[in-house]
Amino acid sequence: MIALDGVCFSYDGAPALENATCRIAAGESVALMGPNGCGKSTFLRVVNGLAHPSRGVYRFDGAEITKKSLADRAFAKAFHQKIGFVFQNPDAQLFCSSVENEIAFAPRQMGLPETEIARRVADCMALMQLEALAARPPYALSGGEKRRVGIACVLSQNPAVLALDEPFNGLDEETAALLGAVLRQLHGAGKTILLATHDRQAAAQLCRRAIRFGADHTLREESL
Amino acid sequence: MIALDGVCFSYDGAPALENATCRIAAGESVALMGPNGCGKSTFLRVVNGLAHPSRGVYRFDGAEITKKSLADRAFAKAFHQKIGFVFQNPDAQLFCSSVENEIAFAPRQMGLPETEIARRVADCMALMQLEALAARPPYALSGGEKRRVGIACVLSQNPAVLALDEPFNGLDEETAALLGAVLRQLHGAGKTILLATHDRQAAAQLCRRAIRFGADHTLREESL
Amino acid sequence: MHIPENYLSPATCAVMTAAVAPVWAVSVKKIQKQIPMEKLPMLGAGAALSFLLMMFNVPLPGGTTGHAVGGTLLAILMGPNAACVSVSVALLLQALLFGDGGVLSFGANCFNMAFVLPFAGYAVFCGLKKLLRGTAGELTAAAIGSWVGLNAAAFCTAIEFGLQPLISHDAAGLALYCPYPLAVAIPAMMIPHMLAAGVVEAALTAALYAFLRKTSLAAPSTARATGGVGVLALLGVLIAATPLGLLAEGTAWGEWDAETVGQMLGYTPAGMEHGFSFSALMPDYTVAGIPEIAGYLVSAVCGAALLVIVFKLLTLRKSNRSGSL
Amino acid sequence: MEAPLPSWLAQDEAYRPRGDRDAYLGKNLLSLLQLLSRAQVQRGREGRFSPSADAKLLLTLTAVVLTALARSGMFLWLMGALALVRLCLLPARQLWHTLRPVLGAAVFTAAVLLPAAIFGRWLSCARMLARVLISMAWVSLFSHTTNWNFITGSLRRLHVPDLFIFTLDMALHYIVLLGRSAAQLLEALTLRSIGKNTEKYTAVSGVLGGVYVRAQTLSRETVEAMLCRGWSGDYMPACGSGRYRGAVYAAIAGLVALFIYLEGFV
Ligand SMILES: Nc1ncnc2c1ncn2[C@@H]1O[C@H](COP(=O)(O)OP(=O)(O)OP(=O)(O)O)[C@@H](O)[C@H]1O
Ligand SMILES: Nc1ncnc2c1ncn2[C@@H]1O[C@H](COP(=O)(O)OP(=O)(O)OP(=O)(O)O)[C@@H](O)[C@H]1O
Ligand SMILES: [Mg+2]
Ligand SMILES: [Mg+2]
Repeated sequence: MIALDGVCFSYDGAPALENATCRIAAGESVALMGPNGCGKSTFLRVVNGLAHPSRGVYRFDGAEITKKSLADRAFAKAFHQKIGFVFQNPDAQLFCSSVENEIAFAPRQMGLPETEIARRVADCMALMQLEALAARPPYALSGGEKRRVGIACVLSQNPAVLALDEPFNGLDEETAALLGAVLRQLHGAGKTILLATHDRQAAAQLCRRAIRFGADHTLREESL
Repeated sequence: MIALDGVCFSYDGAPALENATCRIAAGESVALMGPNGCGKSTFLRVVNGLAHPSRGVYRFDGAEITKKSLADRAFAKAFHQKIGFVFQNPDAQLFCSSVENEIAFAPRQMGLPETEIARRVADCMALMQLEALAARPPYALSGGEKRRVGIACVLSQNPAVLALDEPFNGLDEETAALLGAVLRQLHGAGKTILLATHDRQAAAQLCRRAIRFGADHTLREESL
Repeated sequence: MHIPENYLSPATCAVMTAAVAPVWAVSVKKIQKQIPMEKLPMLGAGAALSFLLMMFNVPLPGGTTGHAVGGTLLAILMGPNAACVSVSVALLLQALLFGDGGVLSFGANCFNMAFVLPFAGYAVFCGLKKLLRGTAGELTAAAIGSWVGLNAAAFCTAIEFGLQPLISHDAAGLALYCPYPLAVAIPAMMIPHMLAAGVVEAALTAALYAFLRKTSLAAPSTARATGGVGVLALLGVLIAATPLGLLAEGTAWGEWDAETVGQMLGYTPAGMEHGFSFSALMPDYTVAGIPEIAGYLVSAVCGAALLVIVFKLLTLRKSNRSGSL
Repeated sequence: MEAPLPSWLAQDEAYRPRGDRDAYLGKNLLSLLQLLSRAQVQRGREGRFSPSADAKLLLTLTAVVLTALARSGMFLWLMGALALVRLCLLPARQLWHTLRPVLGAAVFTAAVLLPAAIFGRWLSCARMLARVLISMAWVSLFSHTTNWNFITGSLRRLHVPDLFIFTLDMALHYIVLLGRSAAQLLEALTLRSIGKNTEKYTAVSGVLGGVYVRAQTLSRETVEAMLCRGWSGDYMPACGSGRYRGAVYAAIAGLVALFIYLEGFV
């Protein structure tokens, strides 16, 4: 499903990914681990088509993802629907005027009928325990609440691949356990999961396989 | 040192703290715990004089902290020097043009001699392993690197009270262990530590006492 | 230069809205063709910028406010079509959210500030840029362009105000809307705009443009090739046609003679003789056969409601208001 | 593995701030930031029985148009009375927020009209003032009792092009964003301004640059977040609910009928 071949990426000359080669099959659940600044977030940005490799090739479902291929709106829309991204900083991810609208954004862009949108919004709010916050503007929430909204609005899109950048950060214990259970169920239902995290325990519970990033921005396989 | 009496606070009518009463003595180390949205960050904002109670009184070292008392610039400066705040979202905390300047900001404000400033900057960068990033602009860092800079630039101010809002979030295991060690040493050196966290283990290692916030924004004591 | 509610007659508002509607349509079409998808949110950022600039406003004598708009800057950065949409949206926000500028006069405000201003400013900028070479030349062109743009908009506003006493007044010759004639409105609007607001706009435009150029964020405008003659011609025709439209609406043809104008300018104190009494405020109390009772009833309701409001506001003062941020 | 703390960090800080006045530029920068941080878009609060936003918008537009057209004092009084009655049903705090722009506009208009009034046109001036007050009150009532989420939806129902609605939504987003990042910066700055700043001008320019860079980053991230969630240039805003639309249309019809009657058209 996801295939990187010798991908390099650097921010203004500072390398963040070096010669990354890996394969992730559909339905797999993979942890991304490594010290701060090793390139996990950058890897997820490349996988989501937000950053494009300066060298090497990234293929998603066999189609190469480049700036040019994403300029085709229909293709870009289909690609982004298939892969959902929970940002490391939830503040950066939320832009609608209320939690409800935020969660409804993706299904609305997909052109679903209003009843289906309402159903998905209600389900996702229930999953992330957001019912009480439905009408609140996302910027006026506590850190953990923002994180929950960020996760809910990706779930409502029902993507085939979930790219989660440290999703447990800032969640209270109960919600973290809940999210773990949801992710396990999603994995059971055949979704592909990419989980960047520093929490070895959470990674081991959810994933069979880990990609470990070194401080030199290279990556190698590891089993958990 | 820190004394709250019946403090209430609400954001635009939505309560975030209800009738909070507590005492924290100098040299204590206290964990703030509770579910998302219970008011931990708000508590720390009140303690740092960023939010003022709508009802109740907050005293720091015997002096009442109100909008009016902080209008006295000399008093405000002394107060802010004594208490250092690591924000929940490190993005919101950093505003200088390089990591080095960011860390040097507080000692420079205090009018320390240049050699002392250089020493403090070097020490803090070593503590948080930031040497390699000294010249980088803080907004072009990874999430965990930003967090480390946020902590380092509060340490360089050498405050008597450290108010840390989920400081372990986003740190890799090694750095988290290092931060834990530093905090324990600081506690040993007589600093007061307020630690908001969801990590029961880290709280138990660092603190004797916890203040537990309920979902109804009230608080009660708990021993760890 | 936001025109508030009820300074312009409804007919004027309708004409101005009709004049600006095709501009919107054309702008939207062009934007969808010219601006790539991932740049579209910049329109919102432009609207936010313009909105913030317009918050810093000072009241001017002559019935309006003076402030920078930033329309020319937006036109230089994103093209005049995008600037038109951005400033229109900023004006809508102001009208609906802050009551700054009327809802009815929204069309007129857009005509002045979202159409005349960016297009005129952009045209001057483009013309001057060819003459003045180099970075300094470009900044000068931006400054002069924005000054001209703002003053062109202020001039349109002044004309719209000044025509009001001519085209709408009641049987007694009393103006129903803005009471100041052209001879008062034009200097009252133009002097502060030429000396103050225009200079602020020019300085802001040049400073921001220089900053953006330095950080190489000012991408060359996407709409360069398409502007030019057609837009200018449209502008000219619309400006020429607007007063005609106002006049052609029929009420004022007869009075459009030197005598009436002179009379208006002279401010013959015709209203004086009515004397000062409260009932004169609603002189046609019983028009169309409404019994006087109804009038008193309505007044009673108003009085009672006012009392409730004052009481509520007093309770507000007592309860503390410091809780929220 | 525990390295000892640096000696200065193990000691208490003996620091006494000296008196210090901020440089002119610094002060102005702070007040600018404060202004920006207050640029939060107010969000109207919907009552429990609030009708759908597009109907309310139409009602408000009708009221404003009729107020502008009315020549009979009676109709103006009526519109004023309706606005006052609605106003006094609001809770005190919301009432104050709603009234503030109206009072501001009244003072401004009165000042502008003063010369004309002195020249003997006080009657027409009074009438204009009344019109301004009444229509301002209606508009202010609308904006303070309508949730902004629903306004974009109602504009969509009124066939405003999506590009406008999108720009409006983005503008609201950016205003909040800019205000919030200014507020956060201000907080960070006050917390860490603990003494005399020797390099005021570099600090000031750094902070200004900081605001700019942050706004830039945040807007880039917004676009990325939208792209990731399936946005592809065409925008699908939310539609508001269709509650009580019939009742509001009836009210509109009633107003128009009253207008026709009072203005003597029948
Ligand atoms: N800027 C704001 N505007 C309005 N309400 C807010 C704002 N910030 C927080 N709140 C609300 O205040 C309450 C307390 O928030 P606070 O940030 O203190 O929670 P917290 O305990 O820090 O939670 P978390 O563990 O998620 O960080 C929550 O209900 C939250 O929704
Ligand atoms: N916007 C940026 N501009 C320049 N360099 C950046 C930027 N973002 C990240 N970097 C650099 O790229 C490298 C990889 O960053 P990345 O965010 O991918 O790390 P990460 O593995 O996600 O770390 P963390 O665990 O701290 O989140 C780091 O060295 C970082 O300093
Ligand atoms: Mg990361
Ligand atoms: Mg918090």
